[in-house]
Amino acid sequence: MAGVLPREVLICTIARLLDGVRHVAVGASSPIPAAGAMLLRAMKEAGGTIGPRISILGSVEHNFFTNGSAELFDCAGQGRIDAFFLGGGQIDGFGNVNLVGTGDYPRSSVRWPGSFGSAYLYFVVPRVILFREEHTPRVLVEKVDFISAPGVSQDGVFRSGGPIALLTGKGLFRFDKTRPGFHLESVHPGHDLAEIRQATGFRFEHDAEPRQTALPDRATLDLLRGRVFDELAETYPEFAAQMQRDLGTVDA
Amino acid sequence: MAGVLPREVLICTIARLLDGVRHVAVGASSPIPAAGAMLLRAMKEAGGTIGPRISILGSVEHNFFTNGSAELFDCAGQGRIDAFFLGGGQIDGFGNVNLVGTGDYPRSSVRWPGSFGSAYLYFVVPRVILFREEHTPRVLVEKVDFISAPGVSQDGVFRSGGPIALLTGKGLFRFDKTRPGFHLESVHPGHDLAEIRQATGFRFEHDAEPRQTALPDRATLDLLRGRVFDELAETYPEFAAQMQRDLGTVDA
Amino acid sequence: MLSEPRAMAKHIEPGMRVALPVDYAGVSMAMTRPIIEHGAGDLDLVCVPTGGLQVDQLVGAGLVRTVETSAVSLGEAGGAPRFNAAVKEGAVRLKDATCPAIHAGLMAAQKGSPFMPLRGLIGTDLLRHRDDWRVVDNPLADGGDPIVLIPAIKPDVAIFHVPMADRFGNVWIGRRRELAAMAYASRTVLVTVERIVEENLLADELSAAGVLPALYVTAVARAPQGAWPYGLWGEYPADGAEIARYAKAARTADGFSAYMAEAQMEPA
Amino acid sequence: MLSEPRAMAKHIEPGMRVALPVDYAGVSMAMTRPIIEHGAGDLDLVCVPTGGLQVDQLVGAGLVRTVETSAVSLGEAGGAPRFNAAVKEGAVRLKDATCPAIHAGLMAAQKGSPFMPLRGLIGTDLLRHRDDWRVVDNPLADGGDPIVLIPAIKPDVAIFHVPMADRFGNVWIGRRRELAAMAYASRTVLVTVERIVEENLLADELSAAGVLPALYVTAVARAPQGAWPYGLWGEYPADGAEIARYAKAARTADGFSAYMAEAQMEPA
Repeated sequence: MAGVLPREVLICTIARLLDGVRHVAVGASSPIPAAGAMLLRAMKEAGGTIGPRISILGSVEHNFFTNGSAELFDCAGQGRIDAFFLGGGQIDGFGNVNLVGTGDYPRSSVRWPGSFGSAYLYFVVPRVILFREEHTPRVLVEKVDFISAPGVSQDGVFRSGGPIALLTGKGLFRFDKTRPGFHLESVHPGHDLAEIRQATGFRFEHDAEPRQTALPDRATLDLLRGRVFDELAETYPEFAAQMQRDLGTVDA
Repeated sequence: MAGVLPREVLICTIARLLDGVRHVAVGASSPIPAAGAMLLRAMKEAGGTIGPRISILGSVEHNFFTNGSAELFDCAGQGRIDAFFLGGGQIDGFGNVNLVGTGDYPRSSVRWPGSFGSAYLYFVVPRVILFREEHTPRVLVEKVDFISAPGVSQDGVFRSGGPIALLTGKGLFRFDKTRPGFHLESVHPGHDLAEIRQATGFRFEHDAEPRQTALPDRATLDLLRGRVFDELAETYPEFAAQMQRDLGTVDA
Repeated sequence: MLSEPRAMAKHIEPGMRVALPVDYAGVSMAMTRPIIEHGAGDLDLVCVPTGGLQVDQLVGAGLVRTVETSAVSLGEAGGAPRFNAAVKEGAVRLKDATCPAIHAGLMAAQKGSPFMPLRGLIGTDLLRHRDDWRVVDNPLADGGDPIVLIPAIKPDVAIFHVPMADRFGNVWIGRRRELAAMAYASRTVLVTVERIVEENLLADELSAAGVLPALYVTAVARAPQGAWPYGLWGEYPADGAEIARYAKAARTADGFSAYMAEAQMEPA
Repeated sequence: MLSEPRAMAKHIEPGMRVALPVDYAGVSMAMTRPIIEHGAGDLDLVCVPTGGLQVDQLVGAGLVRTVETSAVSLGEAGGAPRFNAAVKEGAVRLKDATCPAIHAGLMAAQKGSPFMPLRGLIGTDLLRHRDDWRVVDNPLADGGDPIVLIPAIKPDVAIFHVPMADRFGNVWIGRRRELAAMAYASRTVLVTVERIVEENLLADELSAAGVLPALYVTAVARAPQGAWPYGLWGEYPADGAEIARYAKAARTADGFSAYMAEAQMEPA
């Protein structure tokens, strides 16, 4: 659709995936997930209901915690965080996430920062959304080199959370923990199944003709470009400015 | 000795028992132990060295804690509290303490408040001083009806603390954890061995002629009646006032 | 989120596990009579870590099934008369604990863990009477080294009183962090306050340091002098005479009833 | 108790375990060069729960034997260059963790417990590479239910930077309570501050709520802008350009040395 930016599609998709959550936590440098959460909140409030509480880690504005950096994990352990986002240097077809590095651990040839809280949050947050804009065989691999956090656990292992979806710059996958594996749910505008196949290092299920990712309606887009971008600018000024610049280039 | 109150003897004895500690914690309604700790601090400072840190539970003036009522126990678990006081409805010859009640638990015929932190602190505070002014067979029993905290533990049980002494209104006992049992170290002025035997429900060791509890010298007494009583009045105004009244009745 | 004490009492249902703070931490005495009027019974009280007046009154009113505590007393005013009578009659079930065990159980709930280990306790009659506590050999030692595991304490409701809350439901607990621990562990958190302030308590680092965020708070009600006759840290001292008057009155069941029936529910 | 950074660095001895805070909590960058000058090596760093600039510089200076952390990065400025190079060369031993495991280890030390249990972790390669973590069947379950036990982390030294301390050594940490957790767990605690205030921070309930008491503090030194180029909450933002300049310079060992040799140790 002319007039909708690819990142706006991502933001609106995230808002849909979060529908119904009471409290969503977002990482410090995650403007798109934060925008999705803010959009959902704006939509709920426009509809006269209460939107989700949004905790943005490392933000002063959206920091509702007062017990140090352990509180996020405590809060998740108490069942008070319904949704969280995870990226990953590698994500494989079983939903395993690698945030540590490639090659032979510990002497990784490429070292990423590390696992952060993933090895815990992936187990206890009911809706973990895997989000990575880069959709390449380098990122979406058959098998991760290091499991920071596993997509599924054996029977008998305490697990109240896990992945529900994988969102990339090309499409949206749903995670089926019973198989386990991903099902391509929709393809973003401008991309197609063949391209996604080529760009994905793991096998996934899909319909013969996957549908296109739903686009936001006018009202949603107005909320996004109005209130949400304003809110976003408080915490992610550079990202919000970039979005405004990008909007100037499309027929919005 | 004319001119020294029995409670002054107790306070000075406590100061001696605390010599060398860096941090002593005192219960909320324990003016005599608090006075002993304050006297030691005053003596050290008069001698040009640093006295012990004194935490008085429930006091605002002497509350050095900021992490709620768990902090005392954490602090003790970290090895940061060198001395503590325990009373007890019953104390037996093995150093066991009963703070719960007499008769068949749980339907105690006499119910005392409860064990408080004793079941933990007795294990981890190196110098626990058992302190009870009342010295009767009712308090000092052969065997407690309920063990809130045991005097000794079996080999292999983690235990970095325990009782070192029992101080009553009649005398001072040292605790020997190897026997285990108490040894009468000294008898307070105005009391004697026969009386203590009669008033004590458990067997204890003693010298043929136990010595008298050491009395404070003039300098110590001056510190006590000056600076220490002033400090004490901030936290225990009624006790301090009573002591002043009592002093008026003796040849001080 | 702003409510009033009688409305808040309705969150309490029969059979619930209710966490109450130690006397000097901020007891919501303002909630005591509303809870008794509301009448939900068979309560399992958890004293964090000890109890007093409020516990005695709830026991006296016949609402209490079990008391988990490290102690119950009226402090200078002596033993807790209705509690002690109920113990003697076997009318309440006791879960005698020690302070750090209560804290450990709440901490386990705070952390989403099934248990916390705790040193001490071995050889006590407390442990002997607690079939929910478990002794294991420390799995990280080379053998032996018994240690007690305290299961998570997950109260249905926590109730306490503090100086202030803001309009957003953020509650200022100062350095009384056991109140935060209670809240983290509990499903429903009911707070009375001396006053509601206009400014957002989280907006300033100085006040934010002592805040329990609204995230953990179910409802807040204004109740001036709401800890009375207990004191409230930084606000007012305890009313020892009133506590002593209660202690005397409540020596008998009739005296207790007469005391509780008095119209006066505020400090004189 | 009042000291200055170079004198404080002398508390660090070779082979010590040193706890350092996450970049936004209050990193004492003012201590970094004094530590490097002091030169005690074979350090075992514990990042609470992640590390950045300071860790990268200590690694680059060759003082570090192991790094226990949930992550090391320079945030927006990308990967930590000297750390990543040391990993590739095998020059530092890694103890890769996850944030709540670091917190659990410190909490165990705070509580005087040998371990804390932690959910999650099972099936990760983190667990597979940690022979100090132990999986046991939850002794309170009816069978099965594996859970990981994290052993106590007891640092020799904790080092951090906060806005203020008073003359008595009380340190104001605000809501950054991981700093308190580090201090509780550590034997020696070294704190740099923006300013020393005259009033006793414990004397007022408002400021007391955010205080780490002097009881846990070994030494305090004044170091204005002491977190720079990191920011300090409530005080000043991070200097992203300077962090990026470091990131670029430190891509090579020589560039790192040149950067560290610069006389400038204060913000421009």
